[in-house]
Amino acid sequence: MGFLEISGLTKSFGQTEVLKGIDLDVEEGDFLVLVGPSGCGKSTLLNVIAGLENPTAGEIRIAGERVNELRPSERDIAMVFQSYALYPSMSVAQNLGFGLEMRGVPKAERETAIQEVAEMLQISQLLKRRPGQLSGGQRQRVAMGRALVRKPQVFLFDEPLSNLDAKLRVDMRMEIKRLHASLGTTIVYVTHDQIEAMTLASRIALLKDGILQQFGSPEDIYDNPANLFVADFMGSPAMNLVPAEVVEKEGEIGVALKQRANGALFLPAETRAAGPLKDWLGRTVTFGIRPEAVTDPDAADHKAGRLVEAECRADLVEPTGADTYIVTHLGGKEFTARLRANSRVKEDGAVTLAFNMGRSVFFDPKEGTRIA
Amino acid sequence: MGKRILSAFAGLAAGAALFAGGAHAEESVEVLHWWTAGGEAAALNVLKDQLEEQGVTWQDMPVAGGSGVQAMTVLRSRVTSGNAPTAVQMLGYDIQDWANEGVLADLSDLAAKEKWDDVVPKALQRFAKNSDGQWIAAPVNVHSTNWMWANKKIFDEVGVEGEVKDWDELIAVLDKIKEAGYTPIAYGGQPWQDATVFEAVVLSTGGPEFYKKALNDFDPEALGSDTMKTAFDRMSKLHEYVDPNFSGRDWNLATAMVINGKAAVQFMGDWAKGEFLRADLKPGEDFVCQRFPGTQGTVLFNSDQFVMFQVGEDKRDAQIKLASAVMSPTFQIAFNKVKGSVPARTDVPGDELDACGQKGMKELAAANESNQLFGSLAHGYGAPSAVKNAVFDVVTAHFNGEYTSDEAVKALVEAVSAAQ
Amino acid sequence: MTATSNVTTEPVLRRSSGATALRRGLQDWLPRIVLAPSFAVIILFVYGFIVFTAYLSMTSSTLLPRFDFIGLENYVKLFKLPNWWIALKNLAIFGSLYIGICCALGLFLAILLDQKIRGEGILRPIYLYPMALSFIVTGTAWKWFLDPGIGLDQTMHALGWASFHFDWIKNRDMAIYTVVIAAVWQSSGFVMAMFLAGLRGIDTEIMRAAAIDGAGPWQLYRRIIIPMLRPAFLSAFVVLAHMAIKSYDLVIALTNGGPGRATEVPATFMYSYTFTRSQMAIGAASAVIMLMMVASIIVPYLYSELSAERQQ
Amino acid sequence: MSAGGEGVRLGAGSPFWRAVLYAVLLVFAVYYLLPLVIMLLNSVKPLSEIRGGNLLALPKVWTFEPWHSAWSTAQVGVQATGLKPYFINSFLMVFPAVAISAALGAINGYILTKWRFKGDSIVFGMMLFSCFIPFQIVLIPMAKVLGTIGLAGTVSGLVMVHVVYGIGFTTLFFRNYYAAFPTELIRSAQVDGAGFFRIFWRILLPSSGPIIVVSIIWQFTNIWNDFLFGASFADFDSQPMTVALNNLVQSSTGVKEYNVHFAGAVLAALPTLVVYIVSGRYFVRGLMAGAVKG
Repeated sequence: MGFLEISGLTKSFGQTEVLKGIDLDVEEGDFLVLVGPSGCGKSTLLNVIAGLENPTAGEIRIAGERVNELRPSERDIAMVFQSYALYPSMSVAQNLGFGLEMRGVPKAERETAIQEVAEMLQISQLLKRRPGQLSGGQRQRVAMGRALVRKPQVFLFDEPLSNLDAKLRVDMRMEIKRLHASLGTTIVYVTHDQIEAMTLASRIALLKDGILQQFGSPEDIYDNPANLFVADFMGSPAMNLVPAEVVEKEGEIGVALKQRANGALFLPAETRAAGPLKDWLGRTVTFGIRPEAVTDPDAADHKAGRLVEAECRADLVEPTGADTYIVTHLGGKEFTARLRANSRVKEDGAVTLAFNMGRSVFFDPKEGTRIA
Repeated sequence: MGKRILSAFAGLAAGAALFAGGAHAEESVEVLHWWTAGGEAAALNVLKDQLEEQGVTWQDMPVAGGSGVQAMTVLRSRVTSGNAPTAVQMLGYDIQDWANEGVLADLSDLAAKEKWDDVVPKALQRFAKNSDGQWIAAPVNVHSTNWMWANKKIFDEVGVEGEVKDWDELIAVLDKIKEAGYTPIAYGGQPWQDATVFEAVVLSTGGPEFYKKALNDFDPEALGSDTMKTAFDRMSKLHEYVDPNFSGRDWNLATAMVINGKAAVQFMGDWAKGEFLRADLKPGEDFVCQRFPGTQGTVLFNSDQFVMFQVGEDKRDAQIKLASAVMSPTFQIAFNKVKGSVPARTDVPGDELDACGQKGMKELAAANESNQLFGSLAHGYGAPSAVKNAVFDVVTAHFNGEYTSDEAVKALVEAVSAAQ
Repeated sequence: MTATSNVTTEPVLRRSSGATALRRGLQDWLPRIVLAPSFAVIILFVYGFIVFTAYLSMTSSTLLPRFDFIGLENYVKLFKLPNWWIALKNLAIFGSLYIGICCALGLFLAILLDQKIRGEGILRPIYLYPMALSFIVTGTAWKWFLDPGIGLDQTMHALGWASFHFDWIKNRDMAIYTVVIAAVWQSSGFVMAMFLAGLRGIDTEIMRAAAIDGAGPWQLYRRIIIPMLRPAFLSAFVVLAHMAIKSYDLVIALTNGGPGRATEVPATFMYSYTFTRSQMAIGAASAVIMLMMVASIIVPYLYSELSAERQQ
Repeated sequence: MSAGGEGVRLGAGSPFWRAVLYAVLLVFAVYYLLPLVIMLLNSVKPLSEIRGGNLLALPKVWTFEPWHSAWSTAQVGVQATGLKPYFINSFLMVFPAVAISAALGAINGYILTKWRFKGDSIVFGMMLFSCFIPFQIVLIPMAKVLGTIGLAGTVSGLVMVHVVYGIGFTTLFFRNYYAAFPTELIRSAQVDGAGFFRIFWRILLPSSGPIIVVSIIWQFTNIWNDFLFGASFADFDSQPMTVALNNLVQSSTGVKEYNVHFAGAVLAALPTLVVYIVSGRYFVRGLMAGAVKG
């Protein structure tokens, strides 16, 4: 039994069902990230956990106790909101202390706690100011401080970084991670940014249209997407997902990708995948492989189960400094590969690519379900 | 914290209740009236002092405006809420209307003791008693409305001597005044003033019998008659003699025009006299008072009365004292000296009144004897307010040129029957 | 807090769930419970009284309410009364001019005041203050000012402009327009404030974008800014419409319905029939018609407002 | 002519147009000030000068006697008390009525925006519609109710009447204002452990300054200026100032002391004028903050 347990949770607003039977289970100290496109129900789920919305059905347990009937303040949680929700009429110190005050914590104790948190977040010099006099980053810190000062069992974060500029967001992301490492408190964190999800989470729950698509560790979700949606959503640049016909060539099961010239490119499947693919012989599947698994032969992971080399044409070359991406045309679509930064590829020139078939995935193109 | 807000509310409400709760232990009367002007209010003060000598506190509830219009609204809400004042100033049919609601107090015992039946004119008693013959009101005064007030200097200038006897003479005089460059008629264009002139014109045109039939009994035949059309024609004629700025003018401003010599005559009730007296003008010397030409010998009356409402037993005694004080000769004389009217009691000596007042008193007594005393329609003694106002509508519309005389006669018949 | 609960380090999670559920239910209902008295008061004192009035209009009440039922007779009578038709006609004239001029003038002044005017702080309260005064206070001054004998007319003559002529208040055909003048005086500053607030709320970037697109000031206002003031227009319209229909003090103070009955409006009609003419049932009937007129303006507005909000 | 760079102006820059602009604004200032000027000028003239002269002329003789008279010696009823005692009545009525109606409006607005429930917009719509009923129709039934609950002719009764018919407007104001107030703040406070009332008291109310000003101005002027309810529901000892002013001005017989009338009118208007002038800037700001919102 986990520390935060959500079972059979549904939530409807009038006719519309926003959450359709969510089951989640996280251990104490986990960093759970709820991620998904906007409107997927992740914020609603967080609000239900917080007690700000009542579930239509299902159960929520924290540390073994059913909390459905408890008010937000009785669930021993703290929440950081997207807009920070700092009380405009109170000073920073009052904002930090409000939750403790509501719980009847004596003033002296409150002061100490506020000081402690303010130091931890380096906002001691701001304590007397009003929220209106703070910059975006400072407000964000105060909002976090307000949660921290309470020392709750669970932290809830509702897209806390989305209002910050890019640089600040990266800094704060690291800071949150550090805080989690040092406090070890369970965190539930909502974001639509899959990079945040990947960097922060110990567990990721990916939602779409109120349905839990996949629940697992970041690596698991990244490497083993449960369906087409997950594969497409996670990772940047996105996974290459192209239609391919399953064929048997020289006794090997593999997929044939259409090329602009030279007929189809045959990529033999790894043994693990060959079995399931057999059923699809002669039919079209969606073949998926991440850009970093398609690279120049020198950079390729030679421990990989199966490397296939092929010559393609580079339509577009995008050096990013750390790597060089090239875009080619396979399976009737654009297809991205990640090469070393120093690869000398010319636009419209030929390039040899190594496909790490050990990291390839196959989906049912209609249902989006994973085949192998 | 929430509790603190709630208790703050409670405190406010309780505080408000405290302010209102001051009970009145001693005897008191609450009097609703619209006499707020200096002279009248001073006259009422006489009454107040009389009562206070008897240990009765006077609680003043004045509501001015539109000859009691506002006060009547207030009265309705007070009676509806079960919090009626002790006494209310009221006119004519309104008294009967309220009597029919069964909310008025019976003064018969007092009236019997003080013999009101013998001293109050019969025509007035009809309004001061309810349908069962019980006294319900104490009349303060009798006003008469068919008067003409004139600036003596202008009359002298254009050569008017003695009384202007009838309509034709009046027109001749008005023409002369017009020629001399004065505004002939000081006219206030408000519905009740229009009606005051109109009823005098009707009386002058058709005589007392016709007046009674048309404007007291509302006989449709009389209302639709040619005589009525002539009366309307005469109103149109009078319109030729007013200044263009007449509409909406208060009656006392019109009186001021006569006083200042801007205009020659005003047709108005005897309350106008007070204005002349206050301007230190002498009757007969500086201004002329006479009946509206052609109405000599007939008096159209109007009487202010204090109607007594049913009050609790504890206030009953004070109420009787008030009624008795109102009917006391001292008050009747003191008040009417100021108000320009004559006492409602016919048995009080008129020596203290001025020449016009004495004339009025004599004529009232005579008219009472000869049954030539009729209720003034314009002041609520001709008809209940629905009918009264229906007549006002037509007269005012006609005077302002909305109707021709023919149309007005037709409209009058219709409006009266619709309102009855 | 239940008496049996053991207060430990985590008291919050150790409550018996039955009591908590009850408390939670109470918490859920608390807002409604707090709102209920206000709502109840409104139901009784507004809607209850409207029903009462509607019933009264179908009785033969005269001086005081009477509770016999006579059907729609009073409505038939009402619509036969010339006064009522005059009142309706006047309301149409007055209402359209009053609302139209107030909006136009309010917008005009708001735009002018929005031109970075020095002394705005002085001008704004000057434009706004009439709203603070009732016509019981200013009625006499207005009556004087409009009276040809002592007011503007006479003043102009005294200043040597002999041919000046302004006697509208005494003129049967023009008197209703003097009512408009005074009414506009009272409310246009308030409308100005609403528009000014609306103007100040518009994002200046939009104005800059339009300026870059080459819109001149005239086009800028006509095409961009005024359409953006739609919410302010709607609010102004509703406030003005209800003031037009309720305009009682104004008419009484200025003309008392005259000359003749040239400035009678439904509000004065209703008052006079109910209270001075002792035809309470007819007064009630006219009140019901007035309420219907108000409702026909307000209800669609409310409906569109509230449903637009729900869509957001 | 094109718009200036920093914002938009009509005829920006041209001194001629600026002059026209100011001229137009001043003309309107005169229009708005005129009645007040007439009242002020004629309240400091002796009566003889009013009768003979021009109503816009400056007084030849300045006298403050009319003001003194209107305040403390003018005949308002039988007693020559002036308006003074009625001011107190008015204040006793206005303060609780404004406070209670604003407080109820605030909490209603709070509920209708932050604790929404099924049918809340119908409730709101019905409350709003109450702003628009002609007050004449409520006189008789209200009198009955006041009589039944024993508040007839009392200040409390008047306060109640004004509160009842003020709730609609105050609720509207606060609701529109709170609609723009971030709901996350409420949620945050809930997580922090604040309850229904505490959230209102500690979080919303301290940020409601502008709209409180709007509500107070609105309610204060409306209640202060009310004549109908004051005349109908007050007793001899609770009549508000407007009723007294009416008695002073409307008295139909005797010499009309116009200078006293005007002085009385200005006196009666003073509290509302002061409220408007002092808080006028907040009024526009408050309107911006909510009341005008679509």
